[in-house]
Amino acid sequence: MGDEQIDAAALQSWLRAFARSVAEHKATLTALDAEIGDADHGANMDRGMTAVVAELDATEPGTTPAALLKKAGMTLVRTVGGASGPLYGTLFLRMAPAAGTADSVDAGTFAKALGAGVEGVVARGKAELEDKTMIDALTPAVEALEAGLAAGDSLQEALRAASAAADAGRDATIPLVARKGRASYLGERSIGHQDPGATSAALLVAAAASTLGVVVGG
Amino acid sequence: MGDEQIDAAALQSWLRAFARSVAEHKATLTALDAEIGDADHGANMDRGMTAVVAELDATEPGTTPAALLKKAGMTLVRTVGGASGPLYGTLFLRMAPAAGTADSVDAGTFAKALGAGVEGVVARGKAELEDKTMIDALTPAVEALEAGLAAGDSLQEALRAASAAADAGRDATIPLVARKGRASYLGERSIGHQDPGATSAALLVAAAASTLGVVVGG
Amino acid sequence: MKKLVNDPADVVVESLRGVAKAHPQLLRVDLDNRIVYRADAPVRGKVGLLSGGGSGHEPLHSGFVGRGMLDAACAGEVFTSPVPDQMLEATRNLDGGVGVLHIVKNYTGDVMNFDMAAELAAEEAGLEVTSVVIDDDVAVQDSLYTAGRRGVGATLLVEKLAGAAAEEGRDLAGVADVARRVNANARSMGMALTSCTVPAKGSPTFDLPETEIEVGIGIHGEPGRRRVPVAPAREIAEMLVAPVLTDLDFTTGDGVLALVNGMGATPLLELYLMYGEVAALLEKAGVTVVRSLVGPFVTSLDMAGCSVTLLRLDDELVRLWDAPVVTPGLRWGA
Amino acid sequence: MKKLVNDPADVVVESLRGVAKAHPQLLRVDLDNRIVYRADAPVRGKVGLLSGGGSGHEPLHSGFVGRGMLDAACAGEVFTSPVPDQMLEATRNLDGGVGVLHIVKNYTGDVMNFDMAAELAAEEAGLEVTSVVIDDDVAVQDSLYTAGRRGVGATLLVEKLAGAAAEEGRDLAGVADVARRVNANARSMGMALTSCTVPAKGSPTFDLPETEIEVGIGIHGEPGRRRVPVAPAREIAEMLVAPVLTDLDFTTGDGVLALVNGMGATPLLELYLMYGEVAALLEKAGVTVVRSLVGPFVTSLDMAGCSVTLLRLDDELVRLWDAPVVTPGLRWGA
Ligand SMILES: Nc1ncnc2c1ncn2[C@@H]1O[C@H](COP(=O)(O)OP(=O)(O)O)[C@@H](O)[C@H]1O
Ligand SMILES: Nc1ncnc2c1ncn2[C@@H]1O[C@H](COP(=O)(O)OP(=O)(O)O)[C@@H](O)[C@H]1O
Ligand SMILES: [Mg+2]
Ligand SMILES: [Mg+2]
Ligand SMILES: [Mg+2]
Ligand SMILES: [Mg+2]
Repeated sequence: MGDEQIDAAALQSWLRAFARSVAEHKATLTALDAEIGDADHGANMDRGMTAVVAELDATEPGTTPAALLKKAGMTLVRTVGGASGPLYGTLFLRMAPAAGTADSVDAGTFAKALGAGVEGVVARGKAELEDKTMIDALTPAVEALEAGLAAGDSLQEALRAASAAADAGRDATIPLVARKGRASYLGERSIGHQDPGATSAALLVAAAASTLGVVVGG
Repeated sequence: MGDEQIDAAALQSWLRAFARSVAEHKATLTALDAEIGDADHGANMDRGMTAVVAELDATEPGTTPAALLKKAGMTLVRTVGGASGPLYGTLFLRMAPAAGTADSVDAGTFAKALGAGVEGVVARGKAELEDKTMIDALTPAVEALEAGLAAGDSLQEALRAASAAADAGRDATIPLVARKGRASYLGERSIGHQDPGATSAALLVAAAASTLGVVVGG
Repeated sequence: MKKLVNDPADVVVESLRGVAKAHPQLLRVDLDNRIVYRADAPVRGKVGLLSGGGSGHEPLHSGFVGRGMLDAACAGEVFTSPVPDQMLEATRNLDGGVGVLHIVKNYTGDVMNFDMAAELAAEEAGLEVTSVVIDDDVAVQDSLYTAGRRGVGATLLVEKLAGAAAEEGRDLAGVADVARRVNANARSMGMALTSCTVPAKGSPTFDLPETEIEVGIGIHGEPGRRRVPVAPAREIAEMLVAPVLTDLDFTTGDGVLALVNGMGATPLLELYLMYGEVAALLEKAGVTVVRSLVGPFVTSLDMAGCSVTLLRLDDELVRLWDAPVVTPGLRWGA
Repeated sequence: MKKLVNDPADVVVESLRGVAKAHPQLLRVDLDNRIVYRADAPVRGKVGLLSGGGSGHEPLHSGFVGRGMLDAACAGEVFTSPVPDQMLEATRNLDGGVGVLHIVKNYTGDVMNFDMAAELAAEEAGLEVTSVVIDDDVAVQDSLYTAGRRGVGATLLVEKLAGAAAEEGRDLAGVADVARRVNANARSMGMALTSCTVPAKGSPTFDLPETEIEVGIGIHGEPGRRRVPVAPAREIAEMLVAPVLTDLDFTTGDGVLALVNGMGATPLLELYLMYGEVAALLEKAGVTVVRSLVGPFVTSLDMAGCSVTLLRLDDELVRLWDAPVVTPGLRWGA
């Protein structure tokens, strides 16, 4: 298993599902950011993903997965700003080269690409695990995805495990003291609040689980 | 009747009683001023009368009624500001000459002095009856005082009638449209609110009724 | 009430103490009498300009003392006109020998106290004083039988333009003339999103629900002419600009100075947005903005809201506006 | 939420439109890219200064564009760093041929976006860019393992002083040097009486009861380090001044520039009162105030509160401070 192919259409579904999910959770993301940040994470992500969807709508047929990911990343860098713009932008920009030039990628390649993306986020933001950032959702997700595929799970099964890991990572940010991003200014006062970026990252992985495994067939 | 003498000590009692009454009603006066003005009438009158009391405390024995009234008027002009400073200041400043140079004045002279004071207020502020100002309490009070004394009432009786007239004049400001002072900016919106200056003026007359008739004996 | 104050009774004098310490080069402050002088007052041979009024409108008036504007300002209690003694003392000390102009906002208290001061200045000190009363607020109906219009945004313009005229060496009549001309050609209208809170009272002067705004307010927390539902900036601009344009009969081709003034708690982000709306409306009306000013200049403590003032300009007024001014609140050309 | 806005999504661009209309002589505004340029940019042979950041801090940064300060400012969404494209575009257009200094407030978003822009400027456009990161807020513990200190009040000082150095003809290294020296010698601490309200959110970022204040706040509505009961201005001044003095180890005889900065909704009456308290504390500590500044300069939308910034001065910095500056928000000497 894990030999499903992910093509540009599948990636589109993923990104569109993420955009819908962000729009739906916009107020929640902003409310979380109000607690330990500056109350704009929902607006930021929604602005960015709305722009990404507009780009997708204008994408020509035959666009490769890599080109699509690059376009998504550049659009986020161009439209979001703040911390999440460069970070989410880097995630997709770094996924692109790992996707090569093919019209579709297999599950293993997708997992590697996602891993490369998350490494890019770490390189850009210098956050480590337990710094109370999106990394706390993204890194466990990549690990779960890779472990599942290695164990022979289907892409859908592996992505579901990844989504569960991202959710757990997101929840685990609650008791942490923030050491990166705006929440770090609060020191001990950041304890007891869920990180907004980890929350949106968990939505990203959930959107993958609900689209990528399914669309291609598990 | 009406032949009681008012000396400097009696005037002191009056002014001190007024000062106490203003202090007691400070919040009310300010609240009324908040409705149709700028929320400072209580503070203004209290600042002024506190200064007057301080001057009284420092007054040398033998000061004439006229000198006392002049000092009170000048103190109010010097310390109050706003509309009420010049107006109440003028009231006492104009009472002074009418009190002559004697050590005490009789009830008729006091009534004339008060009348002169109120005329001074009209001259300074140009308000007419029913403009919704302190004049609406002061003018009826002077009229009632003069009428009572003319009818042979005791000073205390006449001052009680004057106080009742001032109270009635104050209450009658409620339905009026303000045409003078800050409340006039509100136009029709000033209807339904009691004028703060008429309210403090009624306190002034009430203080006279509770001190002047009594101290000298009615 | 939460404010950066100690005892509310000391607000004015403690704030003036800060003004004195912050501007030792520009100003000299008499804390006992609550008078702010320009550092080099009296300026011999120059007509002196005095203004003043209740506190709570900063930078008006203390922030407009300095070269090219006021020679002194008297500070009253919050929202309470200063007293004649202050004005007399200031008039004496700033007189440069060629007369003094009193710039008085049209409020009963201010007018009476300045009148008494001018009488005393003439009688006791033999000084030559001319008074100009500012009444530019179109929210108030003008009438012989009332207190008349309030003085609001135009005060700042009169202080600047008459100040420049005095600096040029104009005589008292000439300076007073400029002041009157500015007042006659300026109109204002204001609105509030929130009430202000007078420190001594400690609670808002009026209650304004989250869904409503006050239109036609003054600068003392007095309620406005009417209460309307919250509206977009575009419509609020219309509510302010339309009555101003009508009242002074501004017409196509007129060149104006446009002032969008913050009431004290309005961020610049919003004031500039309002200025954009105001400028668009003026363009539509064919009125040309020749000079503009955006910021908190004539405020009402911590009130959120704004006012619009338009002054019809002529070449001389433009020249006087551009003349150097060196005050804490307005500064250019030097 | 009551604000002078239309659609909250358009706040930034509509406000910039007002800026453009209000300052046609001083500024040129690219509304599409949300960049404010000084009217005569690029200035040949002069090191270019670029700053920018989230909107909601006005007059920072757009109000500090002009002769003697910034050549351009990029405006992000409210409280959200602008994007690399804007910075790249601005860097290109303001480059006078001798390099560009990026003045970046130390926030994760700002730093990353400016970094990407600087990379692009070097790679794609071959431009010489040096970045200086401002981090003066002592409310935040400095540490290698965190985002570090925030950039707040010192930003304005860096923009003014490095701007003056550039105007004098200093080269890129020299201008960057001044900027770093200012940052190294400046410290700030802020407090809030109320939260601010981000237009897109429509309700206050945090709830602060009538009886409490936040100490150690930043300029983005982020909660502070601690919440304490409401206190008199005198004690609040102590809470702000003491940690600043300690952190930079200011000592007797030091000459400083003291900035008492309003957070956006604080009346000048209160800011000057605070300045009086701050000056008194500095006097007690033997620190001499050589220059001062009081007003809303680095704000946080409609937050009520203030911050104190102290900069240790040397003769050169005093000279650069006094040099002419012609911007909407800071102007003297011309
Ligand atoms: N250095 C970092 N590395 C990884 N993620 C980060 C870092 N800094 C911040 N974040 C993430 O970004 C989120 C905040 O994003 P957002 O609110 O959009 O930006 P900003 O903080 O600029 O307002 C945080 O919740 C956190 O998850
Ligand atoms: N022209 C006037 N003639 C008589 N009384 C007046 C006049 N103008 C105002 N007042 C009185 O003054 C009162 C307000 O006094 P106060 O609040 O102390 O002064 P201010 O209006 O300057 O704040 C009003 O309630 C009114 O009774
Ligand atoms: Mg945020
Ligand atoms: Mg009043
Ligand atoms: Mg008053
Ligand atoms: Mg942000």
